[in-house]
Amino acid sequence: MNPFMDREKALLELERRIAELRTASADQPVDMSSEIGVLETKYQEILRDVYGAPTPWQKVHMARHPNRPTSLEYIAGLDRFDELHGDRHYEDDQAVVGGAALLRGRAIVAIGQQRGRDTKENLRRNFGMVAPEGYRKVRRLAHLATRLGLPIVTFVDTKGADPGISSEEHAQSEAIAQCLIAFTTATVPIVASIIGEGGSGGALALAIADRVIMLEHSTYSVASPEGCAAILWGDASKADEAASHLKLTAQDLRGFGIVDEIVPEPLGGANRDPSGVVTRVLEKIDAALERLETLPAQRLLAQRYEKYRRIGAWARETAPAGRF
Amino acid sequence: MNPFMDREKALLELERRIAELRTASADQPVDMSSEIGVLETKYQEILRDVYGAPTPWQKVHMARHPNRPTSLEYIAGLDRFDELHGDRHYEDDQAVVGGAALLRGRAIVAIGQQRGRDTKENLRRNFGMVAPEGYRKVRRLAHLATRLGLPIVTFVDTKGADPGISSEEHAQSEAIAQCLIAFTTATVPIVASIIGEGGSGGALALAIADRVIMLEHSTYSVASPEGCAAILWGDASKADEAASHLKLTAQDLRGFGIVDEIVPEPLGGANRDPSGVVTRVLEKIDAALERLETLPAQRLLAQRYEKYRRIGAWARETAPAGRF
Amino acid sequence: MPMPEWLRVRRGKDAGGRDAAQWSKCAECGEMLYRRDLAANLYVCSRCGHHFRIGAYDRISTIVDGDFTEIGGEVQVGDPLQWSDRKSYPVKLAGDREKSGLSEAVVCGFGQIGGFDVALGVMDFHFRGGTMGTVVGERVTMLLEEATRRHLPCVIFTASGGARMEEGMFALMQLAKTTAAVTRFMADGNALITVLTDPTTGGVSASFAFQADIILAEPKAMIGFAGRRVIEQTIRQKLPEGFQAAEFLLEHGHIDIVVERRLLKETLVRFLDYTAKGAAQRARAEAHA
Amino acid sequence: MPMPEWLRVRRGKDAGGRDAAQWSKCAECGEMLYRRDLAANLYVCSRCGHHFRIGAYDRISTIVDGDFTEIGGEVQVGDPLQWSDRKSYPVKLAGDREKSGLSEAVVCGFGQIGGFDVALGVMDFHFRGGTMGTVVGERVTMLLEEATRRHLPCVIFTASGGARMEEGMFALMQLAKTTAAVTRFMADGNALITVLTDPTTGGVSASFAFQADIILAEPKAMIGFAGRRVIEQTIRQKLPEGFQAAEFLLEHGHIDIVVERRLLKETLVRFLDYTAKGAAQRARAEAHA
Ligand SMILES: [Zn+2]
Ligand SMILES: [Zn+2]
Repeated sequence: MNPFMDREKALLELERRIAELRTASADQPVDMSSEIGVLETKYQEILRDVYGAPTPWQKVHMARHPNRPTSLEYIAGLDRFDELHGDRHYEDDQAVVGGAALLRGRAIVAIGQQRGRDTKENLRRNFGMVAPEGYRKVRRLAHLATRLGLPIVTFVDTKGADPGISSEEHAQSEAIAQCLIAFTTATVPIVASIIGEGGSGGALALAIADRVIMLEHSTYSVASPEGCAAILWGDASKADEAASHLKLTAQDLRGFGIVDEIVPEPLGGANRDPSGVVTRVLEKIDAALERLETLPAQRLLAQRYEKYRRIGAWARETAPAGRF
Repeated sequence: MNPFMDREKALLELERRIAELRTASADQPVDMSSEIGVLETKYQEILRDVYGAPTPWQKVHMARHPNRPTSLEYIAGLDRFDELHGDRHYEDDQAVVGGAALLRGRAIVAIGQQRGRDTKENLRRNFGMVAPEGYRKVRRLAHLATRLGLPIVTFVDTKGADPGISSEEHAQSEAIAQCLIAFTTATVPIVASIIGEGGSGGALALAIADRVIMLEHSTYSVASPEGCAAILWGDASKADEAASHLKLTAQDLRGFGIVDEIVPEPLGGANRDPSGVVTRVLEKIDAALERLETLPAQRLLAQRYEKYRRIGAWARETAPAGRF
Repeated sequence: MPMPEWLRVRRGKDAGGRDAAQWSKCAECGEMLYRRDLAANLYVCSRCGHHFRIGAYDRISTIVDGDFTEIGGEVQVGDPLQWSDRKSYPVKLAGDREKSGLSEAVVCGFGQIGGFDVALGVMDFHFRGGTMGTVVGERVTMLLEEATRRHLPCVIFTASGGARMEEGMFALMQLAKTTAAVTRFMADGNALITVLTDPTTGGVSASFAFQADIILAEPKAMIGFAGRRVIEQTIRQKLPEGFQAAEFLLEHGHIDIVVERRLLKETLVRFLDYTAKGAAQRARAEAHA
Repeated sequence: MPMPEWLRVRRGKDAGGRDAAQWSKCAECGEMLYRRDLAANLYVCSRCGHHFRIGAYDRISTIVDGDFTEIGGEVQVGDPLQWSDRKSYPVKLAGDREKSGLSEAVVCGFGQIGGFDVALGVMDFHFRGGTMGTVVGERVTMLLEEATRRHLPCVIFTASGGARMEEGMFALMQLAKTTAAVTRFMADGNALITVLTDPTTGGVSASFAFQADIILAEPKAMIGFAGRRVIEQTIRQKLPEGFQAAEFLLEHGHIDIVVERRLLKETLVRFLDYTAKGAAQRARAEAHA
C-alpha cells in the first residue's frame, strides 16, 4: 500500500551504515570521510528521488507517516498545557485532546485530534477518529475559550469522524453540526493547523478558523481517497486515482484560497525533523494570533463570515444584481 | 402503607350501592330516594372524615393517588399539543413529555413529568423519575421556547430524579444543574404547576418559575418523606413522621412564599373530578401568563432573580448595611 | 390539487425522469402502482405506505399554498477541480440536468404555507444524489440570507448523499458557509425547521439538517453521518434492520417527530403558527419596555 | 507554612474537633498518623496518599497566599420549619458549632491565590455534613454577587451531603438562589472554578458544583447526585468499587481534572493565570473597537 515502503527501507539501511561508519571512524584513526561522503550523496539522491516531487497519493502517505509529529508533539511545544477532559455528559474521548495553554506568553485553548503513535495508543485513540462525545468535548472547550477570552488553536489530524455504530446512535451528525456552529460563533480568534490528514467533516469540525495553516505535505479533502474511490467507483483500492483528482495538497488548497499559509517540511517529510517543524508551525500560529488579537469580536466575526461566504460564490458574484 | 386504603374501599362500595339503587329506581315506580339519601349522607360523612383535614402523610398519598390527573391529562386540556422528542444526543426519555402547544390561543412550550397510570406505563415512564437525558430534553425545550418567544408551562409530578446507575454515569447532577440555569435565564415567562408530588432537585429542575401554582393536596419537598427519614434516621419507614416535619403541603409553602397560589381540589382529591381540576389549573396558568406577558424580558429576568434572591435572606436583611 | 402553472412549466418529466403514464413498482411491498395514482397519493404506496423519493418541484407543489418564487436559479455550477474520471464532471451534470429536469440538487425560493410566508429550500436526490456542492451551498446560503432580511422562518427539506466529491474541498467548505448563514439567521431570532427525507447523510446531515430549531423526518427515511456501507466495512458485520431509520433516530432522541407525508403540510403549518404567535408575543412584551 | 493570624484566631480545634496532639488512623490503609504531621502533609496520608476530609479554615490556609477577609459571617441560620426530631434543629446546630468551630457549613471571603485576587468559598463536611441550607445559600450568593461587583474570578470548594432536611423547602430553594447568582456572575464574563472534594452530592452537586467553567476534583472524592445507599436500594445490588469516585467521573467526561491536594494550589494559580490573561487579551481586542 505505502508507495515509499521499499525505498524507505533502503534509506534506513543507508542511515544505519553511515552511522556505523561514523562511530567506527571516531574510535579509530582511519579516515573514512570519503566512504561516508559517498553514502551520504547516495542517500540524498534517493531522498530527492523519492520525496522531491511527491504525487498526491505519496503525500497521503507522508501525511499518515507513523513518525510524523502528532497533535501531542505540537502541544508539548507550547509553553504550558493543562488538559481539560470530557463532554460533561458521557465520556472523555481520547481521540481528541484539549486544554488551556500558553503559547509565547499568550493564553489559549489548544485542541488537537490525536491518532496513536503505536498500535496500543491507536486503539485508545481510535486512530484519531473522533466520536460524538469528542466533538461535544471540542464544542465545550470552544465555549470555554469564548467565555474566558482565550483564542482557539486547533491541530487537525484525522482520516474522518468515527463511523461506528455507537457514533451513529449518539448523533454524530448533530455533534459535528453543533461544533461547526461553535467555531463559527466563537468570539475569539481561531487558528487551525492541518498537521497530518484532514478528512471530511470530521476535520472541518475543528478547522473553521480565521487563519488556516497547512504543512507542506499534509492533505485535506472532502473525503479520504479511499472513501472517495468507494463512493464514486465502488472500489476503495482506486484510492491513488482519487487522491490525484481530489486536489488535496497544500499547494492546491493554498491556490484555491481555502488554506491561508503553507509551512515547509524538510525533504522526506516532517518526520525527518519533528521538533523543527513543530517550532515553525507554532511560530506561524503565534504570528497569526498576533495579527488577529487586535480585532474586536464583532469585526472578527464579520471577517470570518465573509471568508467562508466567498468560497464557491463565483456564479453569484457574476450574476446580475438586484435579483430580489 | 396507604392510610386511606380501607376507607377508600368502603367509599367505593357505597358508590356502587348508590348507583345500583339509582338504576333500580329509574326502572321501577318504587320511590327509593330516602334510601339513597341515607347512603349519600353516610358517603359524605366518610368523605369528610377521611379527607376533611388530611395529615401531611395523607396528603402524600393523595398526591400519589393512581387516579390523580397526570401531566398528560393537563396537556390533553390544552387547545393543541405537538410533542417534541429527545435530547438530540442519546435518548427520548419518556418520564418527561414536552412540546409546543396552544393554551387559550397563546403559543407555549408545555413540559411535564409523567408517571405511569398503570404498571406497564410506569415501567415505560420510569415512575416519573427523570434521567439526565430527560433533563437535557427539558433544557433543550426551554432553549427552544426562549428562541421562539414561547412561554414555558411545566407540570411537576415526580418522587425525584432517577437514582439509577446509568443516570449517575450520564451526569445527573450536571443535567439538573444546567436545567436550573436554563430556567433561570429563559427570557420568556415561566409558570410551574405542582400537580402531584414535587420531590427534591428533580422537581425543582422544572419549577424555577415566575409563578408557581400548587394543587391543594399536592406536596413539594426537599426530599421525599421516605428519603428524608432514611437520611435523618436511617429508617425509611418513618416517612409519616418525616412528612409532618417537612412542611410539604401547599398551605405551608404558600405561607412561606415559596408557592404563589393554591388551586382547590374537591373533597377526596383531584382524582374525584379530574377534568374540573385540570380546567381550573389551566385557567390559573392562563391568568398568570396574561399578567406576565406584558413584561419585557429584562424586567422578567430581574423580577425572577429577586424572587429567588429573597428566599432565606432574612438574616442578611437584618444585618447592618455597608459591610463591604 | 390542481397543478400550479409554475410547476407545469418547471416539470417536463417527473422526478425520476420517467413519463407519468408508466407504472412503478413499490420497493417495499412490490405492488405495481400507476404513476398518476402514485403522484396523486403524494408518492406514497397506497398498499404499504412506503414513501417514495419525491422530486423537488413535486414536493414544493404538495407544500406551498400556490405561488412559489424561485431564487438562485441563475447560480450555475463551476468545475473548480476540472474533474474528470469515467466522464467529465460537466458531462455528468448535463446528464443529471437532462434526466431530472433540475438545474441542481436544491430548489430554493419563497412562498406561503398555510398562509404563512416562508423561505423554502428543497433538495432532490435525483440530481447527483442530492450531494452538496457550491451551487447547493450558495443557494441555501442565499435563501437564509434573504430570509434573514425579510424576517421569515425557513423550512428546508433535506435529501442528500453528502458532499459532492467532484467539487472536492469546495464542496466541504459549503458546510462552513451554510453554517455561517444559519447562525446569522438564527441570531436574528428566526426559526429554522428541517424535514429530513430519505436519505440524509454526510455533509448535509452534519450541517443545516441538525442545526434546526425543529427537526422533522419522514417515515423510514435513512438518516446518519456515515453511510451504511462504510459502517459495515468498519465494523465488519451487517447492521441491524432499521438502523439509521427515522424511527431509530426518534428513539435515540435525535429528531423531534416522524411525520407521514400526508400530514406534513398541516404539521408545518402548526409549527409556523407557533413560531408566528411566539414572535408576536415577544414583540408585545417588548413593546412595554 | 506558618499559620496566619486570622487562622490562629479562627481555629480553636482542628476540623474534626480533635486536639492536634492526637493520632489519627488512615481510613484507607490503617496507618496511625500523628495529627501534627498529617496537618503538615495537608491531611494526606503519608503512606497511601489517602486524602482526609479537611476543615474549611485549614483548606483556606493551604490555598490563599496570606490574608483572607471573610464575608457573610454575620449571616446566621433561622429555624424556619421549627424543626425538632430527636433533638431540635437549633440544638443540633449548636452541637456542630461547638464540635467544628464553624458558624455554618461554608466559609466565604476574599483573598489572593498566587497573587490573583479571588472570591473563595469553602464548604466543610464537619458542619451538618456540609448540607446546604439558607446560610450556605445566602453566603455563596453574597460571595458571587460581590465577586460580580468586583469582577473577580470565584473558586468554590464543595463538600456536601446535599440539601439540609431541617430547613425543608427553604434549603431546596437555595439551589435556585445560588443558580441565579451563578448566571449573573457568569453573564458578566467572570470565571467560576469549582473543586469537588469528598463527598459532593445532592443539591450542591446539582447546582453550582456542576455549573462551573472548570471543574476540578480531589482523588477518590465521592461525587454524584444520588447517594450510594439510595442507588443500592433502588437497584437492589451492590455498586462496583470506584463508582462515583472522582476518577470514575473523569473517565465518564463529567469533570476536567483530578488533582492531588499537594498540586491543587499551583493548578488553581495556573487557571487563574489563564483567566486573567484571557480577560486582558479580550480587553485589548475590544480597545480597538
Ligand atoms: Zn408498497
Ligand atoms: Zn493511608
